[in-house]
Amino acid sequence: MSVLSQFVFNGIVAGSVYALIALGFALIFTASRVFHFAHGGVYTVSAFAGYTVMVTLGLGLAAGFATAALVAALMGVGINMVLYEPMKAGNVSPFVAMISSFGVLIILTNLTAIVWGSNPTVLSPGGSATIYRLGPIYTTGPQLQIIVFTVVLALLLWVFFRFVRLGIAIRAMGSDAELAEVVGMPSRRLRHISFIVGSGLVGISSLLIGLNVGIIDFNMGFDIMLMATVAMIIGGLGNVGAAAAGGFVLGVVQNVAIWKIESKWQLAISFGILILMLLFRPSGLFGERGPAA
Amino acid sequence: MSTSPSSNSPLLVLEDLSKSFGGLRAVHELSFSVQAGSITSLIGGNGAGKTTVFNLITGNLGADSGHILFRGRRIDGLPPHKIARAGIARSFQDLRLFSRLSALDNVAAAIPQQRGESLLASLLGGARLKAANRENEARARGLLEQLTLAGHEESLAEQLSYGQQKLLGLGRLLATEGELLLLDEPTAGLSPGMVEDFCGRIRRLVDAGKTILLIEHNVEIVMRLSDWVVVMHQGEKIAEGVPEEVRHNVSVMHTYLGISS
Amino acid sequence: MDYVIYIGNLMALYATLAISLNLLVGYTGLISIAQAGMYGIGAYITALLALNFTHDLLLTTLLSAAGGVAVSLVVALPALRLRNEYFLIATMGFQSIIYSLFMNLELTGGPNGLWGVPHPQLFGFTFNTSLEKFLLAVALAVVCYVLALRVTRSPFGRLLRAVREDQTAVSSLGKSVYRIKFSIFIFSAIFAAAAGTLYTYSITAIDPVAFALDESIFIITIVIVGGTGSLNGSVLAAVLLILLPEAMKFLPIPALIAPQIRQISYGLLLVFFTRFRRQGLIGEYQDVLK
Amino acid sequence: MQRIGGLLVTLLAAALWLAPVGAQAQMAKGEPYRIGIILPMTGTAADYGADFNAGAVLAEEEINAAGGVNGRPIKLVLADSKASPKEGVAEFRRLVEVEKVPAIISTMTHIIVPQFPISKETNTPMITVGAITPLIRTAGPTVFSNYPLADDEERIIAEYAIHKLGIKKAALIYENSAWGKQLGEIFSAEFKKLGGEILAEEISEKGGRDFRSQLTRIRATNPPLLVAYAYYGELGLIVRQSEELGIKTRFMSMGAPQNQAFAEIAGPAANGFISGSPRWDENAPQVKAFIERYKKRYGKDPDLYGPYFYDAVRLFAAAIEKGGYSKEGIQKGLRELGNFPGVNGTMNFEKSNVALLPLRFVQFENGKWMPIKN
Repeated sequence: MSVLSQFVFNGIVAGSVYALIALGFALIFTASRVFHFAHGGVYTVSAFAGYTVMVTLGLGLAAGFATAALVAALMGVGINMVLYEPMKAGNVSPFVAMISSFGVLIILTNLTAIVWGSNPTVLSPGGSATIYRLGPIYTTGPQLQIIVFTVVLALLLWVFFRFVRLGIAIRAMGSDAELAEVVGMPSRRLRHISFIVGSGLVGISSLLIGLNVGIIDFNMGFDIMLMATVAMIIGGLGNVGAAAAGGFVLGVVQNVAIWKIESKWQLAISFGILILMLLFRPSGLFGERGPAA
Repeated sequence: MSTSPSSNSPLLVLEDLSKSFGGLRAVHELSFSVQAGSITSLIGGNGAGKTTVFNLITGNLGADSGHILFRGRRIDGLPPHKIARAGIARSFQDLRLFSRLSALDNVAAAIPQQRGESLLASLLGGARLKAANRENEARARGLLEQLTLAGHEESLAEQLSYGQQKLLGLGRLLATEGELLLLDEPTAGLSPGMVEDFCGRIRRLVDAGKTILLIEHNVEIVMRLSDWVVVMHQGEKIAEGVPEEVRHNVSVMHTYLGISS
Repeated sequence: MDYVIYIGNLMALYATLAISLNLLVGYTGLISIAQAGMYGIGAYITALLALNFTHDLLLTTLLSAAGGVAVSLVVALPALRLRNEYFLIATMGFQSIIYSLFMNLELTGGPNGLWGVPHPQLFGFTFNTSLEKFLLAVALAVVCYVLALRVTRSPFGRLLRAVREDQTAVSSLGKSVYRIKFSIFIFSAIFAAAAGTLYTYSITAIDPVAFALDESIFIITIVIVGGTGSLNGSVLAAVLLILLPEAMKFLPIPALIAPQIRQISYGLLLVFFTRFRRQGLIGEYQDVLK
Repeated sequence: MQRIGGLLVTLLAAALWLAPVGAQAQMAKGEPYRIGIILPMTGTAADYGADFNAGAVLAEEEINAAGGVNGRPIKLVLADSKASPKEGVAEFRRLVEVEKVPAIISTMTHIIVPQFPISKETNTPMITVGAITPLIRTAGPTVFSNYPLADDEERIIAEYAIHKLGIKKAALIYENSAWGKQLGEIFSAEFKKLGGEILAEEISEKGGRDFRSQLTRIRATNPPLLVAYAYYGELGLIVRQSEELGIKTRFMSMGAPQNQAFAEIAGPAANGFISGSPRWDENAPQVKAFIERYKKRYGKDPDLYGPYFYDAVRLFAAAIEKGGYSKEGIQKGLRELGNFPGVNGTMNFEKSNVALLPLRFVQFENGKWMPIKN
């Protein structure tokens, strides 16, 4: 039993990382209906920007987080302005935007390698984390921070989308742009706000995750976007809270499966879940609506 | 329930058809039938469930309960393409043309049982395939000509005017050789002259042996064209009869005609 | 010379891959990113056959194609029920699963892959020079091009484009959308698998990395740059995109960042062609990719 | 077409703007001797490429600053394999035919294996570095390795565990790549041959960052020894996450963790880690001097393989001096070098194409790798 509880907890830690990325990804999807894969590139660049301010310039933790959030928010809204908005205006299908977004991810990944190098960069040296033991479960300070941060953030966003006028408007916009204008704000501006908030969150998350893992590297945006996509499908599209819940479910299933299945099949298991979800519950575990057929 | 086909049995029968979305009752225990060679109109206000009825008949939606019989055979539960193949063709309110295909391709695509329609046949090619293709294209050209679209064969559907697009939609419908045609607001958005033209065409179709089920907002057209009228309100049938009867039905005046005129 | 021939060989293989994918993406509106998986299936089947049973060109190609069909059935049965982005994401899932199988099965050699594949034989003739293998790849590309042209110009091709425009309308005409999508998916997989066969014979050693998600993205980049719905465009873009990084190697870019610059240029091409020139280099209409 | 042309011009302009001022000394004159080097510069394995290239470039710069070979400079022609065999083959051919290099340095098992036939066909000598596959031994006379192959290295590591440490039970985790899998499987076979038992066998993905579930499986077997084959980034995380999961064990590996970045990532959890590799004696004066020069040039410690790339470049330079600047001359030169003083130890290709270097075991103590007494 002690082993199983550790697997479940490992899953919650991994899941909170997926959930953090999926939150911003889903927020942006909800507002713009774009699978914003470039989010992974924003994640990477903002982590390195935060690292530069925090470690290289030695300006401290707060300055690092502020920089990461700011850089991410600017990049996110910039990508929306330059790419997605003109596509939307031209009435182009969202999956063209999705392919474009892939291109941006490739560009940002390799730019990071040019600027900061291809070696892993140490953000927090080993031995700096306090280790706790909760019954049979081992954990660390940064892990608990991430879990708490993710849960609080997911709850805040859930409340925002359910009860706050602006949030309701953003949610409505995904399905009907005119509906959103009820709040007296052009839908374009609502989308910009969503990109700023969703990207800013990933900026903060990038450093938080980096501090937990210990290292960051130029290539880290790719894998995490794959998992965030799976998390969002599992949770249910168009619903930010559901995407976060999907992240946790993915993390736990992935890790608990390893209890009995060889670890080399972890990736295949994740995508197997994705396909089963698409087939049998395309609206996601917690989603409100199915795929727009 | 009688399923034995006889000469004077109706072409299409709906029996106690129900469909709801979430908690919303879109169609409720609806029954009516369409006689072969007639024009039957389905009328009712917005949200009365008319288009849902079309979607149920064509298999685009599955009914929660009830049956649909075409030529005495159950068709509910069949996929849309099988229902279409059985002889039910439909037009769409929003046309759903193949926008970036030429007018000719739009019509030619609808011709049933073409030789080169399967991958294998198209790969094998051959002289007979070429001959069949020529024949089908000639038929499509003929239809376009009938519909005054000669000269527009190579234009993309999206480049045509709205009126031409409506005609092209009709052409595509006719190319299917369906026996029962479901027309969803065929005259909406047309100029008075074109409306007349359309009415004439619809009449001539019936004369040529087609059966028509029509959704139409324009009461004048309904009264003039229909052999039978079914009135729906909030998913239920509230009246049916020959146009004169329906016109004099008070409840109809109140719920539908009164509001729309 | 062998270098130039080898580059030509790659061009021909990618032309085949791009044409077969364009039938899905450009004609039928099925944005699949599992093409590298299908390609890999052909490559692995060929390597396994050639190392253990036979290196007869015809036999290995046919069995690879059969394998491609079998796998595409597994992928298509569920994936084709989904539309648009959901289809894309499902194919991404299958791509990753296929890659994971290559990477972790004992049969495929895991990350080591399979090596030492003998030269292919046909009716007693052995294709052992780069030039002969290049000619095989060109022959495959030509066959693929001719058949694709035939398909797209037939009534079936008209239905493909009709499916791309409006599936509901196609089914209302009495045509099975599922059958149409299914047949073209299988056709596409056959040629991707056959390209895999020739890849294995020309490189003699294969490993999972060659058939990863990046490879699928590269193939779809060719299709988009060439123009969705344009077979000539796919051929042209295959040539140009293989040539582009090769040509860039001769530019005076500092060695240390040149590789990243090449990757970035692919990213820029994807962004440029989806944002500003959706018809591709020589695509049919502005709006096929819409 | 025009658009592509425009793009090329833009990229060219960007490249020129980014180009650093040439750092090469101008001591050596004349047409340079060109040596090809194929590394994974982009993709998941790009961190390898960066480290490997750093070692090679240092040798190039030093040789040229010292007057070159026969008074002529040497020039490395770098190619990117993208860790993909398709590219590796293309680049090998391009380097031989277009760049006209008579010798090539290459790495990574799945890249070099498809290059063997081309090396043979074109009679081009290649030095493989760190690609440890025993296939190198049978690849023909043109293929050399200046690093011991896994069947030697891992056998000695297994012997060390059984005989020196007296441990007969071990858990194993290795990188899911051709490199990691061969190391892991050969160790496992040798360990079992000596009566050892493998309690658990897990993989780590290259580029993976969360190994907790694998380690939890390993924890359940309570192993006295955890043998881990991964590169230093992932290896550091494996050690760190083991501690975070409460695993109390001794770690062992080949030379991959012997650098500063590993020490930082793993932290004190790595204390007691034993690493066996043909690596240098850190206290030897020439090694100390090398590390000084490396640190001065790059501002960090060398990794495991970078210095072997450094040696590979110097081996080719010496072979050119001895046998002449041609494919045959370089092969002959390599064989006739005798005992070549590499920074990693004395290399000799007289009898075998694989340089036999003795293994040295070191142990991690408070941020440093210390020689093991006795």
